[in-house]
Amino acid sequence: MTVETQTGDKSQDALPEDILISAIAEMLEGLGHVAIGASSPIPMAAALLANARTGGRPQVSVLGSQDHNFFTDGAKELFDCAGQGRIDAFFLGGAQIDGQANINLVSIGDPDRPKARFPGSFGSAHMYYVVPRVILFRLEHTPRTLVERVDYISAPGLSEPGVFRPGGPYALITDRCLFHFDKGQGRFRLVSVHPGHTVEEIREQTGFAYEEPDHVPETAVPDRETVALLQGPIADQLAKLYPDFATRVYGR
Amino acid sequence: MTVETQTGDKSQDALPEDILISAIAEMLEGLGHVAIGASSPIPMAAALLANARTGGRPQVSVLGSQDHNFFTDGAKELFDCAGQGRIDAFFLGGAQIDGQANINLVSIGDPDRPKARFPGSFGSAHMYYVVPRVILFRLEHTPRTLVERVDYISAPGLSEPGVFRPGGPYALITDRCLFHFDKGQGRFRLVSVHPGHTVEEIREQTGFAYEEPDHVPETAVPDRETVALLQGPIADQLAKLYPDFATRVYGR
Amino acid sequence: MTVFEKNVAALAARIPDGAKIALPPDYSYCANALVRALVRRRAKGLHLVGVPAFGYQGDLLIGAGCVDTVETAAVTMGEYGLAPRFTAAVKAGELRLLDATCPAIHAGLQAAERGAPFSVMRGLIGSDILARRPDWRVIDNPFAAQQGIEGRDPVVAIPALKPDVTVFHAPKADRFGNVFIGVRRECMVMAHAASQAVITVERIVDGNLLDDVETAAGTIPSLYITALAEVARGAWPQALPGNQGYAADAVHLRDYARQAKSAEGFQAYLDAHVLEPLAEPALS
Amino acid sequence: MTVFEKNVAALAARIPDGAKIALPPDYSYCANALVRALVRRRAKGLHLVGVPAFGYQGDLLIGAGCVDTVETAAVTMGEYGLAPRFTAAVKAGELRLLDATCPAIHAGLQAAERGAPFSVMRGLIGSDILARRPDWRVIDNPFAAQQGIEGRDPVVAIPALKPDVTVFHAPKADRFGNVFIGVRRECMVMAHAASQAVITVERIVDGNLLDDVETAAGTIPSLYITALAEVARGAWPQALPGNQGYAADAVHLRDYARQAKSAEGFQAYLDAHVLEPLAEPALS
Repeated sequence: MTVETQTGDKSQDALPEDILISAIAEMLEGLGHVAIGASSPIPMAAALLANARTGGRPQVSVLGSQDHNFFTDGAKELFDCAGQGRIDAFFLGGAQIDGQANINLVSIGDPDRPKARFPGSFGSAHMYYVVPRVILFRLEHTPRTLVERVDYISAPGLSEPGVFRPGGPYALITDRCLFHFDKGQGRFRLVSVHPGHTVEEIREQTGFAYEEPDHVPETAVPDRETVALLQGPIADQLAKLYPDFATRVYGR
Repeated sequence: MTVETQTGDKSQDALPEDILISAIAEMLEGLGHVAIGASSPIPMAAALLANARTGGRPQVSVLGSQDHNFFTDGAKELFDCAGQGRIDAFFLGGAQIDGQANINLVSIGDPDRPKARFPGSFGSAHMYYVVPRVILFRLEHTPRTLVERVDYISAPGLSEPGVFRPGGPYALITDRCLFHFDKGQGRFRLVSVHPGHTVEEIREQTGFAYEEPDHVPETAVPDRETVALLQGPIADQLAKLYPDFATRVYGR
Repeated sequence: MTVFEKNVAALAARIPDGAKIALPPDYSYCANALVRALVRRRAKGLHLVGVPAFGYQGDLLIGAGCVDTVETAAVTMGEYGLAPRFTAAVKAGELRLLDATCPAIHAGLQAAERGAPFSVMRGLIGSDILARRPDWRVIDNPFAAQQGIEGRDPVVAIPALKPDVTVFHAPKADRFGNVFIGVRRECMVMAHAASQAVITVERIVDGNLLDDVETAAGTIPSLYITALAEVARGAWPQALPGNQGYAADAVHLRDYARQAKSAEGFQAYLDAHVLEPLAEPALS
Repeated sequence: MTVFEKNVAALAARIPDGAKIALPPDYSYCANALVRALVRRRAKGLHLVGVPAFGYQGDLLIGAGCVDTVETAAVTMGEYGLAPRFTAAVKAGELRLLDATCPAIHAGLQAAERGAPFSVMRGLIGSDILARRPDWRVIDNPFAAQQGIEGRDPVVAIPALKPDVTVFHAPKADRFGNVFIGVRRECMVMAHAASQAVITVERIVDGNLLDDVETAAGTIPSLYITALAEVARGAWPQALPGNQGYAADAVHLRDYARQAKSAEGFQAYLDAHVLEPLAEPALS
């Protein structure tokens, strides 16, 4: 019901993006290999931060990057690599995400005559099944995006018994809060609310039902050392692939 | 019953190998692409002869050759290429070949405790199904090699109805004669006997039943121009991949 | 034997109406000069296959009315936003849509490459992608027990995907018709899987690309290349990736993404950049 | 992160008894120095997978008693004749034999590479290869009708073939663990499909092989390489193919093929060329 605020050493200079990045990085620490898809500056920064904090693990593959793209077997290699079990975490988004962690990357309304059409499902209906820790990432947290039931299932959050599914949803991070996904219960649980937001606001802005513990902490603000890493060497690396993002957020 | 001898322009210098090569080349003319496996100097020469006679067709791929090996996708590409329908003719041998064109590349006797063991089936049980014109090639023509029934079927000559099989046996050439395979009848037909050999000898030396027409021609002896090609530029090309063969046969 | 054509018009003439055409993604080698020639020859009824996705090149063909069917994991202009003519055509119900997923496209092409009738894959089950693809099938994994999998382990069978024509733009070819594609290996699978490969190359080089083990590793042999033409800057306005390539014309692509949002704007774009053959530097 | 080991003994120590080991064919990149180290460490119960065949290297392991199971399309020393210790072991019934066919081996590895439970292929039906492989299955092609095929179109399902360790010898690696294999692409599929790749390289080079589009095309990224060691002439007595390689030691291989026909001759060969570590130039 209440948000518990952090008491430890937190940086005064942390930007909202730094808080998101740091929260994601925590979910990546200790993993062997994290892959980042297209157009994902915040997940990329989080993976680089996890790597920097722990001296080289996880290995980070970033599609489209010259420095962090190791693939030499064409467009199929990312999916093969995941199918081999060599990718421990991946990020997926969605025009809509629902309470069962189904994601919609295709269309709103009747898919044959949609009100809105998005690019398409890409590899979601594969990665979501085989990567153990899929983190859903959606910066627009509104009842329009976090819905009761998606209009089109690009990839389901849960599979029926008998379907081989080592991977699946691990968490959902938005501009307002962090949810974890409970596979046993088949629903999200509110884990923390970002500074400046409230549990009441989350309730209002979320179109699906979720578990809300009695005490919800505030999402941790990173310490000075972490913020220095993010605003220094990691921002430099981001700038190579995402110059617009690096300029807007970090003045690079 | 009788062997009809050739009357036209035939070279006096033709070697037994030249006659074999020329007979095989005739079966390759007009095709788009012929692939040659390992350890196959006579098939290679035949393909190069067909190519030289018709100004660049068929294209010839020779495994292991630097000059004639176009493959860049690893050991699988030959088989993929055949599966795509891009290979029109291929050669297979056999420790044993039987009257239904079954071939045995594995063992004699019980495969678990064999009397003789050979290298193995390689890609025969694929190429034989998908390459339209498979030419069986076996220089030792005896009742020991051309048998009633092979001890082990590496690849069958015929498939049951309902099995997709665009490819299969086209001919069998030995050191004594040339058979064609009649898929409708499911057996070989004696087409020609090499100079110096007789239909009676073929009957004695063949362990399986086959169709013998009343008049069996002698295998054509190549003309002077062809022999000059074989003993000149084609022998030069053979010498690069098969120095021993080129020395022994052509004094290269 | 690879045919060397003089220009993109001659290549475009080889791609018939109704052809099923494989296109590489935006981050790969896009044959945009050839795509513009297809628009100029007023191609009709094309079936575009994104391997596994496409952007500008397909949007141009869709906007110009060349396309009936789109089979792809996605259509996007990436950082320039949604593909505007694709989006408009889908909303208007003008396209037959075969939405797929990246590995399903690759699995279908690999089946065709192997001459196998289909590939199987996990994933997809429970998605609307599968629900809307009656041309795919769900079968049980006959090896589930020995592979230590509980349950019946349903898998999706994806039929061999055999394009009629593969279309891309490579950095270089030699005079034998061998074509260098480097790490853009999807172009090789596309060439193996398709009946024909009709392509452009940045430049034709002396020597034989197969002679050196380093260039050979990234080269598609001429056996798979039906026809090609030399077209400098043939990927423009997109990039030719790799350390021997060039960058995308970001200003042009941003303008396109904005202008093509309306049918009129798209027509103006076509008039200015596509339909007037003299605007085509590749035709010189 | 690729581990750089000092010598082949350290690499051999990483390959446990009973491991399923993928080996390339003789015309590819054979890690013979590492194979000799496996003999010296008296490896036991190995399951050799020929991709799709093997020769000298496997014959050595079989003769030395390191092998329980052979899964391959063929075992041969090519122009040097039959593989003598393999032939003797088969006749004596000492090996578990999983005879296969080249494309079946490739299909099984590709399934593992894709993370798919199996691949399907045509061919094989009616052969004794299939009859003696109860671990394979015949299923019907569910797409036969729409693919225009008459009859039920049975196809063979080959389960994913996932080696524990892939072993080969490459021309070069960089200090990041990226390994150049050029057109010997079966080495890449083997590395992708296996749990581990434990390899030797002719030399370690400066720079990053992924930085140039030409070398990158023939390079396996370090992600797939568990451990490697620099071993000059690591393929000896076989060839290192390609224009940067060396020829086979034909005299040595011919001697081996003759000498190893008897158990005593083979033991003498081991004593002279394998068991004495000082005979190993790679250990310097």
